[in-house]
Amino acid sequence: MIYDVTIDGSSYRLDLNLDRATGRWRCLVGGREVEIDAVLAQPEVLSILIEGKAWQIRRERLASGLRIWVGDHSYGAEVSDPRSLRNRKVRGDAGKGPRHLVAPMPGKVVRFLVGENSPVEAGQGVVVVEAMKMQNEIKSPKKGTVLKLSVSEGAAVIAGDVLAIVE
Amino acid sequence: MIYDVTIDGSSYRLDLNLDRATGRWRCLVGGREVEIDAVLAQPEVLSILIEGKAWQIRRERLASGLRIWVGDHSYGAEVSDPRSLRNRKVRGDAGKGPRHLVAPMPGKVVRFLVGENSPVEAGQGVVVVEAMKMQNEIKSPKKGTVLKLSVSEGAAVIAGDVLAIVE
Amino acid sequence: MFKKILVANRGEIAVRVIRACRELGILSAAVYSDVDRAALHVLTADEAYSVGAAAAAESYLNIEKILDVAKRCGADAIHPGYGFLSENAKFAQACAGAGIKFIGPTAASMEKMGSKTRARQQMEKAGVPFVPGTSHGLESVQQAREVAAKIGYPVMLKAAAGGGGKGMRLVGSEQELQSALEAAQSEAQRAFGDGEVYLEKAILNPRHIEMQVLADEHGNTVYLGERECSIQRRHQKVMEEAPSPLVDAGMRRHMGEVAVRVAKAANYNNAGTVEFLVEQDPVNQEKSFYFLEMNTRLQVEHPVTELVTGLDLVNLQIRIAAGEKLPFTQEDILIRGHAIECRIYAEDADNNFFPSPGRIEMLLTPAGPGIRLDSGVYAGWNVPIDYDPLLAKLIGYGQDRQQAISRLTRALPEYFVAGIKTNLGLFRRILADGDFQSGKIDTGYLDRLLEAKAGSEHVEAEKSTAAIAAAVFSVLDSTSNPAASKPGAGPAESSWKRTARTEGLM
Amino acid sequence: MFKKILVANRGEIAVRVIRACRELGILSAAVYSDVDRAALHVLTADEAYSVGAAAAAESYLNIEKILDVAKRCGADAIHPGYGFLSENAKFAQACAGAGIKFIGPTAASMEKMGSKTRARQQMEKAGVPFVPGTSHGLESVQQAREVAAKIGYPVMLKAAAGGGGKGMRLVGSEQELQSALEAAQSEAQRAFGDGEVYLEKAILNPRHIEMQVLADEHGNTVYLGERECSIQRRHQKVMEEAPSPLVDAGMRRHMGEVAVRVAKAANYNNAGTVEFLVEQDPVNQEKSFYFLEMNTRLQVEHPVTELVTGLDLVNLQIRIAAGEKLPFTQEDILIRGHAIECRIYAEDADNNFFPSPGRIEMLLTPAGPGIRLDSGVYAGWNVPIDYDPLLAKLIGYGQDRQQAISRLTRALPEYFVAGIKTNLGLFRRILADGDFQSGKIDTGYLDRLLEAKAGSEHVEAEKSTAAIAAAVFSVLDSTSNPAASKPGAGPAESSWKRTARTEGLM
Repeated sequence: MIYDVTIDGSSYRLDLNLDRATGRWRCLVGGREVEIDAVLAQPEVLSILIEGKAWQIRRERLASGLRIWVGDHSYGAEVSDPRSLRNRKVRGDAGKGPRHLVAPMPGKVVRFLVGENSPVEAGQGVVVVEAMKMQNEIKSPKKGTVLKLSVSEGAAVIAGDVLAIVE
Repeated sequence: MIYDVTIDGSSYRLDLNLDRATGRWRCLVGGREVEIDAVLAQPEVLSILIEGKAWQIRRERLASGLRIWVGDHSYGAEVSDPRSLRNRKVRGDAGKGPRHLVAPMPGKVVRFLVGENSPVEAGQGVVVVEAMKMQNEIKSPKKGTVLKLSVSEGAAVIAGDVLAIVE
Repeated sequence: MFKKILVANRGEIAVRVIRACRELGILSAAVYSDVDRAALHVLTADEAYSVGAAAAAESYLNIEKILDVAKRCGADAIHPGYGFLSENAKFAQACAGAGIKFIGPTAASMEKMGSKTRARQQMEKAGVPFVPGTSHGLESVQQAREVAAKIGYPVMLKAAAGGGGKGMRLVGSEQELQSALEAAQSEAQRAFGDGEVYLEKAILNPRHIEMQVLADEHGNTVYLGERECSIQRRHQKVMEEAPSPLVDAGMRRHMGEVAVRVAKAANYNNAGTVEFLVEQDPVNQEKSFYFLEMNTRLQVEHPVTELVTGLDLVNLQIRIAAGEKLPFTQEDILIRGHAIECRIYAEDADNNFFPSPGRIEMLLTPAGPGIRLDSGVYAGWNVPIDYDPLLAKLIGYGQDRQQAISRLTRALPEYFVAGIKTNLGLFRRILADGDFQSGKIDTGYLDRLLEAKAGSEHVEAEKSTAAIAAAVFSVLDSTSNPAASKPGAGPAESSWKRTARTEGLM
Repeated sequence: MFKKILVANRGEIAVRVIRACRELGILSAAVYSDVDRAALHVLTADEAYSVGAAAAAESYLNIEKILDVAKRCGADAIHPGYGFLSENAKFAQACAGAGIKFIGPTAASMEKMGSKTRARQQMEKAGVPFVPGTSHGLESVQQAREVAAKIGYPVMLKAAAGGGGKGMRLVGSEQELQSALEAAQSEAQRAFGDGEVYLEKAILNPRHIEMQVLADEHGNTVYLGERECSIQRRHQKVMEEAPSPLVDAGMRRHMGEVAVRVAKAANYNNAGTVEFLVEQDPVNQEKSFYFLEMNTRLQVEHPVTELVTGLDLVNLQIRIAAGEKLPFTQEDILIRGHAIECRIYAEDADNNFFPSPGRIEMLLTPAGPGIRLDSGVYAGWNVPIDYDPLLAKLIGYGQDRQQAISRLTRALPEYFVAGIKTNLGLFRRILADGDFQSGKIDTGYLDRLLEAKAGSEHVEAEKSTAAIAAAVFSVLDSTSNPAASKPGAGPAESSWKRTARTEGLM
């Protein structure tokens, strides 16, 4: 079975098969055979031996996608099976077009630092959201103009709510 | 909803209702109203407040039945809803009739300490099972005669296997 | 001894206090707000009572409600933890009025130390060194100009009632002084309802070192050694250690004696901390320390002192409040080994340290030699947005500083929190940093480290391993009976796997 | 320093050694048998290699296979842990032959101490007190009778190669001597392949107290204080503490000096333990101690010594084996506080202590001040039937013995193991026992405690609480969306709930 895996932007093509009778794995990475053995220790915790090296791998599922933890390092991962019909998401090219400023966590909108139709620099604070006793400045991702403030001051927001649009 | 609960031999009749809209409980124990509040903290861990007292209760499911843990004490529990059609198990009256000696854990039968048709005292060792580097004597639950040795020396057994029958 | 202590706090410190009560055979009563019904401190206490809505002002800061619960449940003492009501003199007064022992100093001592200018006046009398400047609120721009000219720029304007960097301004020259003073005064007025601002010499990137003191109600006061707290971000401590790499035995004794003098000047009893700014002359390496303020409560970072002294500060707080004498004298206190604390926050260290509340989907915790974990959370707990983001404190102890560092470095990869972001990765970076390892830290250290580009720690071997693992997980997901007959194999299928399949992710 | 250490063991001690390696920056290689593929030590190590079938003789005791792995993976040292090959002189010899450093004493020292009679001969020469009796194997019943008559009954027959109570007989009078001697000899022959039996005065219910020593390869030997190990069942230690409630500073120094003499007599290096029997005269309270044997390896109970000395024994073992000098002298070693260890076994304390292997369905672990947990298991792990039943060690540290006891008493209810039985409940009973609390313990203590009827600890309030809880669980089970919108609510439905419903349990 072929898997195309992307780890923090690097692509790997794997041919991976498990013989369920013996528990043996067969693994080719980019066509090269790699000796592996793997068992699930806990539901999201894998013990994997790769040519003698022992790794304890943990998988985290977030709304934003999979993260694979190797010790205390984590990597964004995408796994796709080429036979699958599902198309991979095409990433928008950052920097062009209107951009949405979204709340990175639930909280309360304390105040806006710029008004509608004002010019902003890349990295300039646009809105302050309070959560966990901290005031957090949400900054503009680009130089441009604030097209719209989408919520009002004092409003409670949840993660992902659009706060403003910068063009 | 009425529940009949047995805890280590003591019986309790409870009338228990959860208002799912408000999360409020109503609880009568033996007809007396008891103020409780309960939430599940983890799948088998309950936080329950009973008239101010806070309890962290854990439930363990074993082949032999439910155990309810209150701190580091545990209690055997049976819960039945009287409307249920299922009959409760009738407990055999201990001490009478032939009794099965069963392996309390998986292991290897090392040797028998008495032969078939030999007399045994209550508490006398009948068979030795080795597990986890320890030799464990399985004792006769009653005075009587060994009717049958059900396995042979050297055999591997699993928990619950009948080792011998004492009449 | 007390029969029942109400713990007027939440999170890890409430759990810490409840454990201390249990070890003393004292019943503990927790309080909880609406979003904290299933919090760990509620699960751990002997009793638990609701005190209202999520907003702290309506629950954990509500003096009336908390005292009402204390009276109803028959508590004979209240432990305030840190934060919330712990430094509120009115609360201490109200407890006394209700005949309930407040575990901490008297309201009078708290008031003496509550205003920075009043504290400076006390220290002036007691002959304690503090940063040169005024000990009274500034009355005019003119007065500010005169003082600043005398002590020399840069100077710092500070709110008397201050804390957390509010009402604080660094002034580099006389031109900036007037507008800075006006801004500081109005910010202080808004934040604390008190516009009093004073001026002191600015010490740039000093070390922040504090001295733990303990005083019983019979006139005995001792110091338990210092803590180095220079690793801060936005005036918030991130990592603390004991002893300080800078402080030798002579300096420790000197600072300790000054701290005891400070405590005595305030008629202090129970546990308290005297904070100092320390600067080291870059040329002759001479060290000077200045009184900064006194914290009239238990500190977040008290465990590092506990590990190097072998004492239990919360236990001692309770015994002191019950009228016991200190069970030791200054000579009995011995610092052995080294301890470092990491404050584990629910925040996204890779994204502006934004807070990261939410449900903890999975939790693996470190253990073993030299590792202590004081945690306030568990797997399945939903970290609320309403309170500060401290999840737990991971403390490493070793025979010396190097061993404490290597034990934490060993323990960090054992620690795993899924579902929300934490700052765990930040500690790996600090512990591996050369300046940190050689003890070259000051209050500007962490900002400098964060500005520096993080080295790419993502080695190729780990990335290809992650790729293989991601695919292996997929293979096992698609097996109805994963790794069947394998030892340690997980349960059949988790609910999110079903969901994932439905959503076409597999 | 070594680059890679092979850890020739499993379970908690393998994890302990792997952690020590990581803290020293040394790579660790684990070995595992077929049933241990998913064991915690495999999950923790840097590398892992299969060594064969479950039976220890085919894997963990197989010298050839283990040396083969060590050579293949390029390990330059082997740590044997305790048990398995740790006291096997042939293995130590084979390591030396292969050019791989064995972390422990030399084969020659092990052999000197491996036979109890040979050890007694050494001790005789070194002037070390040991229990009166023979230092050579008994040659005839006649000889046994003469010696026994001289030292007085009761006497103890012991196998020279003995351990674990095998080949051991208590003889109360001359009439019993001949048959006991014959039985002991044949049992020793069967168990150890060596029928040599010697005779010594029987000390009934003595205390078992041992002294930790450390010796480097440069002639420096120190003692690190004693451990009290009198709480035993079937000659197996259950609970240990440091220091011993019986031993004062003078006795500690005396025993320590004797232990150092023992170690020097055996040209000992690395960590070792000298075991003593201690008896106290019931009339004049005078204490006598006798050399019993020397354990030429790390002990299970080493953490209690680590906690009271602040040292890391495994770290020091590795550094000594690498040729380093001891980084301290006897005068630097300081005992502070008190530590008690509970050995958590997979056994059914309510049912004859039968072993209880199987899958751990859920695991909650204790933490917080003064608590150390050295564990070899995790939730989901299937404890195999093939090895000893030690799951973990829970160690409590306190300022004094009373605080260590109260911290363990506090921690035990935080510890929860579902799916298999453990002896956790036994420790609650011991810690609450008056004799234990006042330090009145000897090797007969635990049997006496277990014979006494356990008080009914099941109070009525707990039973009715359990009843309500059981019903609440049932209500929540029957909800497709349990406690919806409640904070901290668990996931929708676990697989066993589905199963339970199918089976009509709800």
